[in-house]
Amino acid sequence: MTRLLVENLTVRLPRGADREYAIEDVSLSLEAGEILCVVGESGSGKSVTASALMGLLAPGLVVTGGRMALSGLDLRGLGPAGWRAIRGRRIAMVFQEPMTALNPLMTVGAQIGEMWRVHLGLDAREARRRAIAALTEVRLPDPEGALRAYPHELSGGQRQRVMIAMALALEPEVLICDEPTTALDVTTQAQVLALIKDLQRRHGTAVMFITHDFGVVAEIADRVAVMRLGRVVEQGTAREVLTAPQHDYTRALLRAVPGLRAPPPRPLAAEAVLELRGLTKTYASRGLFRRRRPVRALDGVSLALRRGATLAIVGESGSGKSTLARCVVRLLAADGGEVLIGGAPLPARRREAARLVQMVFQDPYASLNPRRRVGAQVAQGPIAAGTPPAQALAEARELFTLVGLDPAAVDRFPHEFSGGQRQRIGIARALAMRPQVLVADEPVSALDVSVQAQVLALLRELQHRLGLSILFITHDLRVAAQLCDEVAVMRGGVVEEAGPIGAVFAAPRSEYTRSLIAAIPGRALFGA
Amino acid sequence: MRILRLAGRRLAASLPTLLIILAGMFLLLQLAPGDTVDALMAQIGGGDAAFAAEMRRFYGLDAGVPAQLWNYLSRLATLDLGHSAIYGKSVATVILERLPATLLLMVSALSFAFSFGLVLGVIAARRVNRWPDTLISTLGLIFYATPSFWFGLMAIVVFSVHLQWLPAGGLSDITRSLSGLAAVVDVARHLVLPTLTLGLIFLAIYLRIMRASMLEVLSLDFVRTARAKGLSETRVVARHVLRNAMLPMVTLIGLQAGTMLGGSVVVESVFALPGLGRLAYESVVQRDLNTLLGIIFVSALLVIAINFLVDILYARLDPRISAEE
Amino acid sequence: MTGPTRREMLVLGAGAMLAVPAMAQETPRRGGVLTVHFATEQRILNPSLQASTGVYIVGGKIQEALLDLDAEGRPVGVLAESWESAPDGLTHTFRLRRGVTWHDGRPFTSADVQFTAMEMWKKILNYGTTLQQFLTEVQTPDPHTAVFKYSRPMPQGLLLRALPDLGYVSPKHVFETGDIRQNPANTAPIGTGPFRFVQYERGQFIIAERNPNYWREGMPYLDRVVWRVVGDRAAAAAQMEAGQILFSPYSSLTIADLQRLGRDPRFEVTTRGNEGNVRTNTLEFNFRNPVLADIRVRRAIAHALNVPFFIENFLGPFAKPGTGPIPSVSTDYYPGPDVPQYPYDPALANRLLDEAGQRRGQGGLRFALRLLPAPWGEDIALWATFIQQSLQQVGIRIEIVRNDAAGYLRSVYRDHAFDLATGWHQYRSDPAVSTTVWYRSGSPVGAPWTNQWGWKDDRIDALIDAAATEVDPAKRRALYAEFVRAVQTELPLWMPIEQIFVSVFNRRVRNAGNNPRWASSSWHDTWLAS
Amino acid sequence: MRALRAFLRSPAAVIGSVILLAVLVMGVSAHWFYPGDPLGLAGRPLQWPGQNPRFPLGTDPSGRDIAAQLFHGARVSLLIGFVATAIAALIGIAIGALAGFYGGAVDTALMRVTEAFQTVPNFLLLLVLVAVFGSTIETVTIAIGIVSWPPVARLTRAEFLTLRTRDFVQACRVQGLSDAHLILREVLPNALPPVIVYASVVMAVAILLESALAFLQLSDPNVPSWGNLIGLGRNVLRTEWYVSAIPGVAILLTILGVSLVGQGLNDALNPRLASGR
Repeated sequence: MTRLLVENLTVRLPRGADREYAIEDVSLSLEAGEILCVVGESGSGKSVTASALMGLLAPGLVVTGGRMALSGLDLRGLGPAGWRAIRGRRIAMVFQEPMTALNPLMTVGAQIGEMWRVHLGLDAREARRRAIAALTEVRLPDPEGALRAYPHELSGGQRQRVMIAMALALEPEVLICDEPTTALDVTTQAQVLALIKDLQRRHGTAVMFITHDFGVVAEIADRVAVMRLGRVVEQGTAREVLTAPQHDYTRALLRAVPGLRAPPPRPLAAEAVLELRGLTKTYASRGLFRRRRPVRALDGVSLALRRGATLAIVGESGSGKSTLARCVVRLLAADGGEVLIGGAPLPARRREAARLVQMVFQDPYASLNPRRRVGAQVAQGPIAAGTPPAQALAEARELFTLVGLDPAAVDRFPHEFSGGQRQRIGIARALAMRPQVLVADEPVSALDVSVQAQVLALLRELQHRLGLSILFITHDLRVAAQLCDEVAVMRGGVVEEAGPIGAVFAAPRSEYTRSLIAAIPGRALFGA
Repeated sequence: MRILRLAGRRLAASLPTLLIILAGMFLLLQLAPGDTVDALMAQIGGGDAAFAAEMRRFYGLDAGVPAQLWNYLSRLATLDLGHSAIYGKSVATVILERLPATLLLMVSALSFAFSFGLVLGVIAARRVNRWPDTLISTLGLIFYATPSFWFGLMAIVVFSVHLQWLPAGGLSDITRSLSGLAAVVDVARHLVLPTLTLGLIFLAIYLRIMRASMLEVLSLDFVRTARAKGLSETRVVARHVLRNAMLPMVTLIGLQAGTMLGGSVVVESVFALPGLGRLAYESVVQRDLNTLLGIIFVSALLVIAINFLVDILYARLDPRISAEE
Repeated sequence: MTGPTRREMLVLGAGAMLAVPAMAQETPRRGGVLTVHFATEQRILNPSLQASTGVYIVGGKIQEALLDLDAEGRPVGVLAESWESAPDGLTHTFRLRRGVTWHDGRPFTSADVQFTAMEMWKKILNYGTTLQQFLTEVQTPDPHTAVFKYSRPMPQGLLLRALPDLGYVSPKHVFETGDIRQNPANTAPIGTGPFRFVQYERGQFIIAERNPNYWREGMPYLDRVVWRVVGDRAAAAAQMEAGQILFSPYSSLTIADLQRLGRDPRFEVTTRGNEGNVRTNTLEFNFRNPVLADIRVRRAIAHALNVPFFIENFLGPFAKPGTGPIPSVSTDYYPGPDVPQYPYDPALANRLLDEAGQRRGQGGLRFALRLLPAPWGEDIALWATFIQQSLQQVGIRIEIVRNDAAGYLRSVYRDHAFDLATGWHQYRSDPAVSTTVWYRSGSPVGAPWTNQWGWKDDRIDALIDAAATEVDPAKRRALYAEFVRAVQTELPLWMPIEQIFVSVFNRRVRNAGNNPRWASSSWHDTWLAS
Repeated sequence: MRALRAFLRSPAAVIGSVILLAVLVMGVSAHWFYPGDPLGLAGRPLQWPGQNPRFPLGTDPSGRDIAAQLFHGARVSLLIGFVATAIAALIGIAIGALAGFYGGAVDTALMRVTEAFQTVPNFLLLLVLVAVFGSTIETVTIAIGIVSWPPVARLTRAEFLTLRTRDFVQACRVQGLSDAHLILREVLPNALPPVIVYASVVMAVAILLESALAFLQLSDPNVPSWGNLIGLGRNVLRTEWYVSAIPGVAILLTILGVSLVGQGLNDALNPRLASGR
């Protein structure tokens, strides 16, 4: 039974956008009891397709061609009342950002209860009974308590479960999930994916699952549609598309997905360029949290980074890996322990420390000052350290070439560059100071898979040519495997396990590391 | 109990502010040419040097400035606001006499501006960029740009002189001694024009803030979720958007409290209302330092009290705040 | 068109000013509430402690003075029935009225007069302190006789003219204990007058009701008098038109509103009843500025101001050119106009300035002066602007420095930080009361409305002292005539404009303005037509 | 410049700019149209507009030509508006930047002072400042500036609090750049747009405050400002209401212009909010 039929759907973008159509001639079909994964990089139009199917296109976007039908009901002709009748009742949607998807000022119980009260006109008592049942089905701990709770009192994973319970409340025929697990930790992601598969099987709902991560596709997809720049470039069963991709774009994407197998270990220098001894950092509960006990972000961490090598710090959010990075570059003052560079403690004055250690940040769109030329932002560090401006700018041009950018681009502004290019500028800025240690805090996690691969390749090449020592912070074990020589797994501010990356991933000693590896989606296909 | 602790904390936090204000104003006014005795003689239209010297001794102006500041602050510690030169009685009683008029004016102006600002803001946001929005926004700008005294005087000319609908000034009709409901209606009729005059500028401000806040909230994710749940647009606005959009409006009340008191100086002088605003203007002209500082002390307490109420209202509206207290 | 031009108004206004028209003898109606516009709230209401129109408008109805003025402006007995003075002017005896009681029931006796004279008039009352400085004692041979003894001769004419304003009596039994100035009776007065104090809401209103056992049989006619505090003049005019106020005293409305209400049949706008309250606009010179110390410059400045044009176009019908410090209304002492005058003559002004060596420099500018106008009168502001505009024509640039009341008195009369100053001089029916003090040297620094010009003239000082103690009325009149001639010649300050306070009555108010200081007197015979 | 094009596209900005331009032209061309002293005696006082061809807008109670005062007043009122706003912005940005950037004790202390200014009713503080330092045009303008900085400080502080932890600022810190560089070159340029938009509100308030002062006869009488003309007109309001009405309308239009330009700036500088779905 075809639940959802989409033929040659076309949506036009408002004037002045980078291309004329958001999506062009998209044809998809979704059968009952089936999970269709729509996969593609950012800007491929996968989210626009989902919004069109829910009648929630952003203002300025207009459906100009093609047909959409929900179990035979033509969606394009629906008026506002028509849409209201089917939204939530026959077709439902779960969104990406759990933190902002729920109304902060209303209890969870009220927001879920609304579904039954509005659509079925049930009274509060009956709605409450059904809400508890729904929350139990999504395996939320303490459903009674959750009803009275406000969104900010739940974790990201719990909120996503609430969203799923809300979407499936009225047993809709079609459930659209727009990257529901992208913002979650890898272990939580694994649980939510399992939950969606289980609910889909039990209710026979047709699920359209939108993602950019082929691991997720491998994990749950029955059929796959690959989208690029608004067009469906390939469609087929999961097995066909993943093992025998027809379109070369699909092949390129699959190649870019990092596997868990690390390249053979290379000889490492014995001398440690960066040493952390008993590093401790507690967040005193200042301000409004006065009564909470202080949180220990780092609890006596001791690590060593060998000269010319790359040490990966992996862990889930809240494990303390970012705090560690910020303490190393002195953006945060550690409460205890020492940071040694080349044997000597890191100097207190910012200017001296700048020549020893530099940092690359995660979000490409926040790491550059929008109002200043990129060349100036790269050269300003050396200029402050005494290099004459003309020479500093010349060096900046050389660095642009080194990181694979057009040297003439130094005079442009950040908004004229893509995400990947901005990260390359960030790297150039760090290298301008010729630091002994480069700290990279999740440098690629905000990028599309293909761009991610290019930046990782750049880092590997720079390490060989310049003998860089890199402290690499990431939550994605596969990315760590591709680049790093050694790894330290962190949890709750403590190092669970450390050692050469190949050995640790092949035979993890700690139970926590094993669960992390197991939670990597699509491990069967890529992990081997 | 929690509320008392909250109040205590807020009062303690604002004590240093209060001290800065009072000491600052005291010293500032020492620089003003002439003192309250000069003002008294100006008002009488006569008085010789002996009269002036005797009065200066009587008002304690002969002591040095530091001495005067010190004994003013030490008296203040015991909540004794000192003696008013203009009225010949304690500042506290003078202020208590004039406080009701100002409170009535401020409360009615604030509720008028807040409620109409809210309603018009929502209407403008719901029909953004269409004629109701442009009309309301332009009206808002015009109200904002109108000098309050000018509007007040014109309102008197139209409504009380030509149309004889409303009294031209004062707080109540004293020639007829009224009681109960009749008295309330009488005071209300006297307050219509002053409330409109003082409230106008704040109506414009609340209107603009509400419109911007509504547009901001309408663009947030949880509104898209609400729509995806199949709720009607009115229910989305009423149940989800409105309460979130109200938050900046509530904080604004606290911030505007001080400016509103300032505005009442002009409105009370145009409508001859016996409020703190006009008393403050008189005490500046009369160089009656005790009364002026008393008024500033009371208005500071008023502003702090309003901010405290705003905090409670905000905590009631936004669970994220009260959870942490 | 804007109705009658200024010319016709002048005729109409002047007519009303001359004689007090005989009102048709209607029978007075009993009852009613007279609402009065109370413009400048005072700190106290007791006329025996503070002599100002702002106090008389209220206190004058609750407390009574020894004397008042009759319709023709002659002293008439109130608390005093009769009086006689010794030829040497050192003793003045007053026979007090019998059967008069205070509002709290206690009898009015000579002890009250003695206490008020010695403790209040002599020690606290402004202008009273100078008038009574040579009063040594008040004898009370019996409860109804008070004998005033002076160490230097006190002309009977001066005393009788001064007492209606400076002769209000307060109850001794209320004020004898404690500090007189702190006494609550100062804001809740107890008197012998036709109206009893009821209530005072600061900033709002004052209420007084009919005194049932008033000594004048069957009076007063009114049930109540209510004073409404309205600071804003435009708002006050609106309340008069809305019928909320029936009488606005002492030119408390704007000039434009006075003229507009004058054209409205419901109201009478007149100076009738204010002949006793005359004021002149001043132009005060600071001799510490060497340029102004030169008589030719002062005369040139006077000649450069076209006073008649200013009065006709800016002040309307309620003002007229003045001829000297003693106004034309003061029948006893007005010396007439043939004293040195300074008519408008810009050519003469320019010639005098050149003679004085003040050549026109670059841009036609001779020199610049700072002018400090008093901040209380609408006419003062207009006069200051007119001075600025006129002197610009003869090459003198004027910068107007605005102060509030306290700042003005301090800057002009204490710090002498001015070149020119302008304000009001109030003539209180005898030159010795509040006029000669503008010219007499020796006033202490900081005393307002006194000679602070850094100028002294022994001959004029001698004239003032002689006139103050001259008992013979004819000789006293001649001395003051010579005084006016001398000051108009020397021109230490100039008083070019004479104005009488203007009253605005709702025509329902009857027997209004039936004596030269009616706004300050007791309204015992005032009544309201329905 | 992208922002300029966006600014010109929003109708509010265009109307606002046209009005402001007109007022500016009036101010600049004042000497050309009315060379004499606008405060000089031009003719009989209180002549109605149109009654005398020489005075298209009539004369005020002091016999001065209202049209002349309108032109010369434009320059004065705009001057007061701009200078007072500049003063308020300077103080406000300085205090807001330091409080927002350093936080902790500096923030608490500076915020106490800001609260102190905001607790005292601003018009009352203005009255005291004018009573103390006199009412020349300079003191009035500075006093208005001193009274209006707290909201600017609050806004700047809020912007600095969010921007100071941004990655590009942290990156500069790691590059060893001084605090001064961070404040002036990195954070301030990004914090300015909302402050510039708010400046239009401060300017509107400044002009209103000056007219309120003049209404209470506390402004500088030697300067032909619109506020003075309204103050003069107050006494003849019931009969020659045009004396107050004409400058009242002029002030209303100027503030309308300033607010519209402010709104246009807001649309240009953060398009997301303005387009308003």
